[in-house]
Amino acid sequence: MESDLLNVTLLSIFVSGTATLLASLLAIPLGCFFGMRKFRGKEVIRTITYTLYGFPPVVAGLVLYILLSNSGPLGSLQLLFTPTAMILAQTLLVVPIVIGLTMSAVSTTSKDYTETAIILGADSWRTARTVIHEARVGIISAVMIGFGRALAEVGAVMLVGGNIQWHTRVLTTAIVLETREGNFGYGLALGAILLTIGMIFFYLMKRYQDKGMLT
Amino acid sequence: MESDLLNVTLLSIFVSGTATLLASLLAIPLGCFFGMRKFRGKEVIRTITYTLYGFPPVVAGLVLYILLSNSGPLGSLQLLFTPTAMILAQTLLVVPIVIGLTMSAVSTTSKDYTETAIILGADSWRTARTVIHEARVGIISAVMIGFGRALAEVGAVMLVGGNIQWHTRVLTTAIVLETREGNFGYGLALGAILLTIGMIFFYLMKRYQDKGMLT
Amino acid sequence: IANKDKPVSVILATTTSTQDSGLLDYILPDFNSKYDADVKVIAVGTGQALELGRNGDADVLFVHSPAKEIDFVDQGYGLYRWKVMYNQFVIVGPASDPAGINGTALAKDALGMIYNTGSKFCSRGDQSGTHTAEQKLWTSAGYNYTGITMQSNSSWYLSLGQGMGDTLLTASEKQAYTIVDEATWFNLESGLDLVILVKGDAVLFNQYGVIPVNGTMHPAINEEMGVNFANWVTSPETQAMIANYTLKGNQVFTPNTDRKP
Amino acid sequence: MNAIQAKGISKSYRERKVLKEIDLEVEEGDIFAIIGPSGAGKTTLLRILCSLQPPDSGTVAILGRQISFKATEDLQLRRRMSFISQKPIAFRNSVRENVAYSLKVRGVEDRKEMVDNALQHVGLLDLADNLGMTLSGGELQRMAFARATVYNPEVLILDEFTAHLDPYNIKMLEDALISYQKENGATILTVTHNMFQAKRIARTTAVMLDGQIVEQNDTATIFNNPTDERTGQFVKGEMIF
Amino acid sequence: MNAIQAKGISKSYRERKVLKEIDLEVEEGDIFAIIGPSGAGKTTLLRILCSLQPPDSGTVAILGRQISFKATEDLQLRRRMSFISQKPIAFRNSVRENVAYSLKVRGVEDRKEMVDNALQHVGLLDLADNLGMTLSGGELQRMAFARATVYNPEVLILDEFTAHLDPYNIKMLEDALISYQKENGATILTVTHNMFQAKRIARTTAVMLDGQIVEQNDTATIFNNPTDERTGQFVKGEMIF
Ligand SMILES: Nc1ncnc2c1ncn2[C@@H]1O[C@H](COP(=O)(O)OP(=O)(O)OP(=O)(O)O)[C@@H](O)[C@H]1O
Ligand SMILES: Nc1ncnc2c1ncn2[C@@H]1O[C@H](COP(=O)(O)OP(=O)(O)OP(=O)(O)O)[C@@H](O)[C@H]1O
Ligand SMILES: [Mg+2]
Ligand SMILES: [Mg+2]
Repeated sequence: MESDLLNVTLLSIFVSGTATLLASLLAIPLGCFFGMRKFRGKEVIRTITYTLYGFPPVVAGLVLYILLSNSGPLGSLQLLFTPTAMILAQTLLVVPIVIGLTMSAVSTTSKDYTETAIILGADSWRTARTVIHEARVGIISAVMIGFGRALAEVGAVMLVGGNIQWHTRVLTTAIVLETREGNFGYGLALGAILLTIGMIFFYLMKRYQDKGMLT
Repeated sequence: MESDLLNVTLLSIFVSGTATLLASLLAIPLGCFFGMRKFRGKEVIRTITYTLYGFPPVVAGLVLYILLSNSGPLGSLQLLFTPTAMILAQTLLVVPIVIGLTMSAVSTTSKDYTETAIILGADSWRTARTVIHEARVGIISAVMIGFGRALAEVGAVMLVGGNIQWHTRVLTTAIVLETREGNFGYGLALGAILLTIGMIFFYLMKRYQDKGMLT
Repeated sequence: IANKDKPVSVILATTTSTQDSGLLDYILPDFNSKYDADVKVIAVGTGQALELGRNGDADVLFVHSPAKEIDFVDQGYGLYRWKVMYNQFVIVGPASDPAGINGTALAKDALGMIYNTGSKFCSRGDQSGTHTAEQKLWTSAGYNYTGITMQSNSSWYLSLGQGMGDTLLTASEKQAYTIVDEATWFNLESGLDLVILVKGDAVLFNQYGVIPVNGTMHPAINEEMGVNFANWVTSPETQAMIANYTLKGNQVFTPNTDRKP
Repeated sequence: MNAIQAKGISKSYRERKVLKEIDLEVEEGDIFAIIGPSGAGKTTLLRILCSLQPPDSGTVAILGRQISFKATEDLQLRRRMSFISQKPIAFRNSVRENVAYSLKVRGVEDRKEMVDNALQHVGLLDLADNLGMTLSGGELQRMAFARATVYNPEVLILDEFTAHLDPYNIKMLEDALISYQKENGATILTVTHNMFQAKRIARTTAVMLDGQIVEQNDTATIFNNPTDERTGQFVKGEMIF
Repeated sequence: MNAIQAKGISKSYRERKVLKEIDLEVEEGDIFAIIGPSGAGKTTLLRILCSLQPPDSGTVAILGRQISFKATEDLQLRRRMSFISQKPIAFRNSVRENVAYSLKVRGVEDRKEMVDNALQHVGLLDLADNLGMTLSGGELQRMAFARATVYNPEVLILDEFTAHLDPYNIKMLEDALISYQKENGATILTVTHNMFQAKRIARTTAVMLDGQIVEQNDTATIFNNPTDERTGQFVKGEMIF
């Protein structure tokens, strides 16, 4: 049982961590781009992003299940009921959150920073880095919220992961299982582990948030 | 079945809407307070808030279940398996999100606004209103994200609501039910309704966000 | 883990009751070692399990909804369906027993008394094996089941759309009657404020079946292992293991395979 | 009675003493200028006098009442004074609403006329419906002046209130300030780096160097017969102007 | 060749024409001042010349090359010029890193000495390790000057670059500007509301009123013999200074 618990905990961290990382790599640049530029269709993108905040994990899971199922278009990849599928599902859920929050962090960061960077000769890339630097408190919050969402999420990973012991069981699906079996106490204990992971992650990110890192 | 669907949809809107409203009434003032003041323990509050982003709905539901159960301390209130319990559960989940995001919206809103309000003779209450006004884009985003989270949430309402047909069944719990029955298509259709609600809500909030409303 | 060839992975789609009762944890190690396999258990609703089979995402099904299982095989998705075991449904309710069903021999009579007294009743309401059995009982007692569920203002009949454990908890909180399989009952009994009131009626038997998924439906299906599983679970040795499995001192499942030797 | 009375004000950032035991007394009804080079600590001192930040040590009394440096407790006192920051900012509202803010906050109902009047005085009536954030640097300073004076504060504290203005507009604001003082008998404390301005408007002038007030006297005396050697050096800088 | 050549620049906000068909030519190596009252459109014009915002119509060529008003395309050109905004801002970094930024962006490796040198010239070496955001108003302007000149731009555009400074520091920056121009042969375009400053440093002066350049000439001529009536009126404002 103990090695099982360790396994489940590590898989939770791995899946949600990887999903948050992937989502951040994709969403932070996009969010900066959307936040910094004015272009037609920007409002549409904002609308979609915000709407997707309310994307129910179960539905995300269903969509992904249909895609990854052996009778679905991506069935040949054989990803269903693997951690990879779970990572994909959580990435899907975290991306809009990180895009949206990065967008608002960047667009409320005073335009003056962008202009100063441009005037001092920064190219687009460096300008973006500078704006990210100035908006970093907001962006890091975005990543934290994204990780929280990934870690707490259960509907999608249950569907595409299958909650298979030793393979795809994570803390949240284990909590569901324990609750179903009436082991409320054990369920709560797993919940406490989950919150502890969140807290450690938060603590690390906060240290990062407080010190400067790029320019 | 149609009247059933209408029932489920309206209950979803009612439960998540009320929860978001309650959470906002509680969390926006708190978030402003925490964001505007410097005090000891502020970092602790931030840590807790961020950690609670990753509070799994199942655990929230479980905690509330244990409290509201007939054998729990609040059993005499007879709230278990009622929409009220579901509203409570979602409020619990939305409050930290709205507090946290309001805090960061307010604390990244330039301190200059606070100081200008104070200098011009605003009392604490008016100063807060002014800062909220200036930070409204961020605060409204917080409310939108909170509503999205409430609407998409399933673990907690399933536990404390019980997914009772005609009484406590909402869109997300209906989706889970359909999925378990293998009715994937119907589940997706319900998901689409859910997203549409989110989109309409977002649209209304955005209009509010774009125009000034308080000072 | 020893550094031998990777065991063959087999996906078993089953209902939550087999997993939650602990039966699978008890019997599966034997299969894994005999066939050098790694059975991955996906515990879901019966409907979802059958759908996983249809989509070619599971190699073998182990569920308890006989009519739907037979359809599944008739439509060509499954090779065949063998009975594996059964357990009993029982009607449980509050010790105060407001409908006075305690000791009633026939389940349909008990339902009639519940209906007539307007006592609270919790239904799984999720088209699961248990729910299907319940619907049949209402019909056999002479009621129009759809009529019952479509009363939106009904406050006695509660259709939950939840798993067995959750339904039991709800019934306990609401002091309502419900129908439950013995496995789940033995597992959760101690935390509940309910007692068994009706048992032993033959219509309350809960039949589990095994279906290897038809490999021609989809290339990814491991038909051979599915067949192995069906053979193994219906073999005399495994049947004996099932009979030996107890939960808190009670035998839970009774093996009764119809496989022709 | 002194309208502003500060005693032993000190403030350090890290190791550096930015204000060193400053004593300051401004008589009621005076127009008092503080001049001094960039970084002397002028803005820091004004912010402390306005209760925007607490000093490390020292006390401040405005209109005879000690301030607590807690925003809520000083409310009544704050409502009798005003401050124009070196970098004024506009709320995300129209110019008119920005100026009306201080009246609204005090529950004044008939604001329209007072606001228009104040905007007229600083030549901004034409732009009253523009967003405050779109104002040019000089326009913003003029708006800040209107916003700070519209509610007739008894003590008015100004930090380089004409830095972004041209001669024509400087004259307009200086005239407005002087007549405001006359009409209301208000006390004015202004920081300026423009020594001609101090000469034109101030009755008393103090010279601040490196966190200390090194000399204080009638404006004429300061400029013509500085007694402190460092003042003399600094006032010489005037020549290049 | 003209270092700055603008033709027919117009810009409106809503109905209001803020810039009306402005033509401007600044010779290479000139120190050119634009003076004019608050709200005349000076800042708007400079921002357009720097490609920070596009005009409604008109063209701008810097150092003989047309600018596109798209940040990415104008990169090479932008790297040869610099701009000090009317409200400079500091990145959330030390003063030293703020000044080093423009060098870093250009891939210059040995920055330390150049940065320290630039800070020395504006009297900020002592504060090099402070956070840029904690600088006083005048210190920030000096930092902005150091940051804008450290990479030796060929065209330097300044918007009221000494507004928050005292005579001593004004002289320091003006001297630094003049010697910078001499050493680098750079072209300087400066907006100032301080007509004495235009007199002191500019070879050519243009007067801008209400979105138009009404007169442009040798600085001496502008101040002594204004030909345009409105210029005369505005230049009279000098008297109150
Ligand atoms: N938060 C801070 N941390 C460190 N140093 C600070 C901080 N705030 C102000 N200072 C320093 O304190 C000194 C005084 O600042 P202050 O703004 O009072 O100057 P000032 O006299 O108003 O100058 P100016 O005329 O340039 O506006 C400056 O050197 C400034 O760099
Ligand atoms: N976004 C905008 N919307 C509306 N009006 C604007 C906007 N930006 C600038 N203006 C107006 O355009 C006019 C010119 O502004 P600009 O900043 O160019 O003036 P300026 O000559 O630099 O004045 P100052 O000396 O006060 O800095 C001002 O009256 C200003 O209010
Ligand atoms: Mg200052
Ligand atoms: Mg300007």
